[in-house]
Amino acid sequence: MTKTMAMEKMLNKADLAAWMGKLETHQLFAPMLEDEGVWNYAPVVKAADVALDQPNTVRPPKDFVFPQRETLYRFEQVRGEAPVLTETLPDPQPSVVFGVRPCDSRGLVRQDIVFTKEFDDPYFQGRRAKTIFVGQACKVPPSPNCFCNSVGGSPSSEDGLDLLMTELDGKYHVKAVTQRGADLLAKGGALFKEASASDKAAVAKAHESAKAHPQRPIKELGKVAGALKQNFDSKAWDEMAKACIGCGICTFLCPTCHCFDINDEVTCSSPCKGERVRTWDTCQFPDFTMHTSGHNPRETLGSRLRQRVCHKFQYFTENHDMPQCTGCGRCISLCPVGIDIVSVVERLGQP
Amino acid sequence: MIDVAAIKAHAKALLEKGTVRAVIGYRNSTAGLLAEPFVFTGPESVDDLIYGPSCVQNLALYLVNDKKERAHHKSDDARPVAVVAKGCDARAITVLLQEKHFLREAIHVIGVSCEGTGVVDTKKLARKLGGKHAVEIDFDGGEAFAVTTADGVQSLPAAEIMAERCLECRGAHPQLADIAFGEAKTDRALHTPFQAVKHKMKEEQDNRWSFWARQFDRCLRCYACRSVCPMCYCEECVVDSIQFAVLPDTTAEEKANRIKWIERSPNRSESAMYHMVRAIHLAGRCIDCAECERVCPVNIPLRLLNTRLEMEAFETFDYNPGSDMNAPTLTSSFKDTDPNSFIR
Amino acid sequence: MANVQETAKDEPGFEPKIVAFLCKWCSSAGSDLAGVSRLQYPSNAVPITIMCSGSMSPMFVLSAFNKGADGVLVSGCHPGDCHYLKGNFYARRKIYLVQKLLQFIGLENDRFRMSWVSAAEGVKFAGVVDEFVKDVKKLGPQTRLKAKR
Amino acid sequence: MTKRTGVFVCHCGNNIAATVDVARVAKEMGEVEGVIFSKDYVYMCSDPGQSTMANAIKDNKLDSVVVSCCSPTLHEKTFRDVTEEGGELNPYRCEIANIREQCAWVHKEKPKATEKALKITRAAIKRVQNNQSLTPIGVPVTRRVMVIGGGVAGIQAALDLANAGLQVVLVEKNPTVGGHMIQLSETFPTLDCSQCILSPKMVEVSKNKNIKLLTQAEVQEVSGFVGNFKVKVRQKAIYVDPEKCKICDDCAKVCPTVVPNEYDLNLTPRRAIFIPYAQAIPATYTLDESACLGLNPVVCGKCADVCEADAINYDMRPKTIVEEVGAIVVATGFDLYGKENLGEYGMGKYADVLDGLQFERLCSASGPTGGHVLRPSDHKEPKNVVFIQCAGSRDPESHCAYCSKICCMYTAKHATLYKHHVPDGQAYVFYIDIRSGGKGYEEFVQRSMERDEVMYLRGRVSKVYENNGSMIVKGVDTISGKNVEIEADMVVLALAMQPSKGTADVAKTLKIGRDKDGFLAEAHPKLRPVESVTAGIFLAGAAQAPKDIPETVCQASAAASKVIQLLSKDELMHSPAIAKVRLSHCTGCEMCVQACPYGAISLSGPNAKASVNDVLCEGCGTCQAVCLRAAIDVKNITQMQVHDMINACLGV
Repeated sequence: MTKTMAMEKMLNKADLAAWMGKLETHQLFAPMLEDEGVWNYAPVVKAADVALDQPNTVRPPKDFVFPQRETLYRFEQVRGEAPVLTETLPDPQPSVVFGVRPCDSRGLVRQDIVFTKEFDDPYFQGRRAKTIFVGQACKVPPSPNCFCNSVGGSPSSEDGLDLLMTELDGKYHVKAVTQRGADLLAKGGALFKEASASDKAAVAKAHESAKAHPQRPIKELGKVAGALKQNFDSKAWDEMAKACIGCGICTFLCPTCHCFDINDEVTCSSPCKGERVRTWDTCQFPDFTMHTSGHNPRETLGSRLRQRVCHKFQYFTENHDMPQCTGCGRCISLCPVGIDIVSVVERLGQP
Repeated sequence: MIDVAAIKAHAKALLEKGTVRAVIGYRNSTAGLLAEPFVFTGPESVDDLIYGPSCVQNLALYLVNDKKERAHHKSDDARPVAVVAKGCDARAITVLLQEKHFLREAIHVIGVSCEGTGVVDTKKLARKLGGKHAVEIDFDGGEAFAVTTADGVQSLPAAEIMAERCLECRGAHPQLADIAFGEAKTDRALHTPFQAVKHKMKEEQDNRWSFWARQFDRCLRCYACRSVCPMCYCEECVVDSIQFAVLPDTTAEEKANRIKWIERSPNRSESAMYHMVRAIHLAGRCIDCAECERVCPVNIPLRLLNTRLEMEAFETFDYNPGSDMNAPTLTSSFKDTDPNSFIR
Repeated sequence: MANVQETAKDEPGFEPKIVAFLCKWCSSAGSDLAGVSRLQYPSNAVPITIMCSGSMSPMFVLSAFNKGADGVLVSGCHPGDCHYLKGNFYARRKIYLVQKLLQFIGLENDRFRMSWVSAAEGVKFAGVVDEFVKDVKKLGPQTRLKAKR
Repeated sequence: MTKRTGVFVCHCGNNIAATVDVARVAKEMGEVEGVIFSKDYVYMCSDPGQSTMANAIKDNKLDSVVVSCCSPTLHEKTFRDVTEEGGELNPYRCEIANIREQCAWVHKEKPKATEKALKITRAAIKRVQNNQSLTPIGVPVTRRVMVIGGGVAGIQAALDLANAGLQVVLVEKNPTVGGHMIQLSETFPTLDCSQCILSPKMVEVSKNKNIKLLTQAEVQEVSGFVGNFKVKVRQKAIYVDPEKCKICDDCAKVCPTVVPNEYDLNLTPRRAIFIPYAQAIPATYTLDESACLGLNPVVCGKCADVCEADAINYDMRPKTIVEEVGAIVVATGFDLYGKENLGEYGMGKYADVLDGLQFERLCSASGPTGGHVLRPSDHKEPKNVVFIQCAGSRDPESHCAYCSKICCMYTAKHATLYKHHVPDGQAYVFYIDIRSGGKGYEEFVQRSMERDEVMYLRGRVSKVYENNGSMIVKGVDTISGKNVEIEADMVVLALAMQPSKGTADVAKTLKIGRDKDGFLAEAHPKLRPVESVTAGIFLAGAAQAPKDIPETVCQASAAASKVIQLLSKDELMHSPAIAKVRLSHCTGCEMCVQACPYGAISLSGPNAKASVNDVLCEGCGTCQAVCLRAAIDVKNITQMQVHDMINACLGV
């Protein structure tokens, strides 16, 4: 998204609902409590109920641009005739997603690279163009397993966002990062006051203090890729993966993971009719790399753990000059058996 | 109280003498409060072995994984493997033995009695602590857990933060064990088994459907429930999207002829199929370790679903999974007196 | 497609789609006898002859509902009359469990039914189908487990 | 999956075509993936129909065939033979879609029936496209036969089989063979003496080296399958050694217990040790355990004391005998309809109301009255005898719905015999219809009316009651339209025939079906009237349906010839549609091993995976449903095929 000159405004917390009320051209989403301990993005039904300082969502916001299931096209073939393919490019209603944590928005930056840089994915781009992400700077790490600082981010990073909101004593400091963020801000009209110098100073201070909270450390980020490359054949991978159960939690819930599988869902066999569908897949499933021959190059849990860690900290860094991990800590907190990517990197990703 | 030092000493002795290949147990995790399953292979590594209320995982799973790994590495070390087993873990091992997944002599069961202890439910604990973050948890006598937070150590009544399945456990003392630790305490207050299922059954059917539909809608299909289940040891699961179990003599025809019972799409109907197939396939095999429910990142009450048929097994067919490794399984047996009136 | 979860029941002209799994030796033969006797019953139930009710995998039931069946009927030999000695006893236990599970997740009770129909019970077969079709009609289309297609 | 499927839709004249739009079925099936040939034809099973099919298979190089027609029980074999012989294609590449019994005949509305026929046919196509070519498995056969029941049917079957060189085990529940026929006096329409024609056959049974006779024996358990049955028979202890017994009657003379003799329909007494009648086979006395004072020399022991041959042994115990046989003939016969059900006719209330068999004994020279027709109550000669036909038959409301078939004839015989015994007496017959189809039958009835002046009254009897010491039969003569009251000295009821009491148990043990009236069910009412639905088990005699002696003998010989045909080869062909294990998926959990009804699965190989015994497996698929890993399937009805059929039925 094109950056524009910084526009910084102040909004009374109480006026958040009023601002939302002026955004009727967009569908609004915000984190809602879905079940005990489970926050997830849901459509805003009552703006007054929206609270933006809750723990992070279980599902990252990547769903909005890379949904778990995407129909690529529909097919139909009458016998003896050529198959007819119907495009199903997404045309979603424009939407605004509130409460996006900076780690997750940095995840979107990585999704952008995958789906735009070398290959144009019209499904992703179609959704990305219609979705505005409003960030929520963290005051304290929302999880004990946060480590955004350690992977080049910060609790107030603007990467990937259209707007960044920072809570300051009953008020939000709202900064437009992109033009469409600024346009969204403009819709609030008089609800917003220009941020004063003292407001700006307060925000800078809040950002500083958030960054100062202790987080899980990775000592030398710059040397991780090289170290992992060195340790590719280490026996420690198998040892560290002993507890791994091979589920898809770490990757499905990762804001940067983007692997998918493509299947044909046949809804009628004659005439042959159905949809070609893309669904999330994960390198942690044993069938991810299964060959038709029966050979599986990543049959063991250790080799799959290595793939996950190396992709994030070595291969992606080598290709795009940034780690693919943004330090949200989901894979650590939600792992059923306590596999800890920070410990793994500490052990095998340090010189 | 469980004498952790005695468990450690036993494990150490086993590894020193070389009578077992490895000891599957628990150690502290860097990721949070709960323990991490670990495979101890050297006597010195056993220093890290722990046992406490944080040891929630069912280690029977690691026997299954161990078998897979040994097959992969074509290991020929024929020595048994030792495993720390709570009551539920031991029941799971019994079912696996009943299904001939291992030979009895290939496993050395280090039984740990949960009578008087049980393990923690982190959600209950979080509720109890109201925002404070627990960093450590241990037994505090037979009735309480000692919980450490930033504010220090506090003792909480075990019954209030214990996992629901532990409160309803019908076999807290491992029946299958080569050696057992912990006291046999029989006056432990138990909840009535299957109370959640029975409560749910009283609801109107339409409401029950709304409830489950919401759960199936939320399912991520991360398959953590399947992956954590010691009974889900099939070479290939019904939800896998490709022919997975392949032998050198598997024909191209067989590979091509995979039945797609369930689509990979994470929507209501497909997730409902997935969870129901799992429930049906667990009938008479689920030993209520409730790991599926614990690991679900979106809190789908899978224990509620899977214990529904366990209730039938127990109450209708007088079948108690994990109690007899020599009995025929629930669905490969029948009685003349099985219910018949539901049939027209 | 829109979620058709809560369609109004008792749709006029609703013709339920029913799959009837019949064991080859009793129920399919009983159904043949109904034919030979020219008994009339609704055409909604499409028969699939399987070797024995004992070969009735729960997957068949779940899959039929997933593929849009409004009702599923399983019919076998009376207890003790199984051509394969005891296949129907295994079926009885398994089908009981499947039925309990379906009811628990909230599928309407009348959508899944089992019956014993012997080779001599043409009249009973016609009656079972007739009654089942009537009961399923009352429930309207099955939307709960049906895949959106 | 096959790529060149052919579909043949039969009109069955108008049987299918009247309700199913067969042309539409043929047209739409032609559009199904993989179908390259589709045709409807008026009679597929006719010669031209069959050659159309054979030629189409060859000309179009079809690799799979569906015939949409009647039930596979009728013509699956026909069309598979055509596929193999005419079409030169493996017969298992042919499947039947039943659109007649399960569709056209049970629905009226053409569009709906057609829709259903489309689904049924499509499902069959989906199935056949994944069928494999199979070859039947040869199984060695046991060239021995068991015949259950020693009445005339069993005797005839046993003799035919034995004379063809097969070993026969004849199992009879009673102490003697002969069944009900040996109780008869004369037989219609020739009036030859029943004992005179049956006794030689009974003797032949006892003399024939190929026949092993087990009397007082009952079948307990059957396992195995066609060609290789294992039958457990329990034989009661008879306490008399038949080899030693000289039939001198000394034992019976001293026996203190007297009980009614069931062989004379309880019209005479017998002792606890007895011979049912002089010609009994085996020719031996037998001790009735239930009547004996205690099988204990301390209590009685008189018979043993008096027996010079030392044939009596109280220590005999029941035996369980296991017989291995290749085929079984079931000839368990009939019993008369329970008299207790016919109170309105005074049965059981008045001594002189008799059933047909009792009347036979009264006429018999060896019977209780030495061949004179005398009333049981006062041993006087009855002058007015009323015969009531259809006593219990043809009465769907309160008794049996079916016609017992032989009563018209035997009543005419009874009336004739009565007139021969009591020329000045009057015989009345109440009837509904006279059914006298059969060689010489109608003439026989006419003779009884004309020469013997039997009075035939068309109508039902409402009741038999007593008035001033005499029996009154109250009925209606529908021809004259008048109520009739006859003062009768004797009333004879032509009771309905029903399957013998043991038939239900035998059917259950053998796993063969029974019809709604309890008679044994034949595999096909017209084309396979002597076969049960279970391969290797055959039916003969009145256990299958009411029938007279010539018909019974016919069926017995027919069953015997079926068995001879079956056992004429050294090997039987076992169906190859059996279970197959997918070793890649099997984990060796043993659930299939536990569930298999035939013990056909065991664990084997280095990884202890399931392995199916091809000969023991019957292809029921119980294993398939208990396997959690989809590691076992029955060939040609795999889970994959059922899955595809479900989709076809639901239009997916």
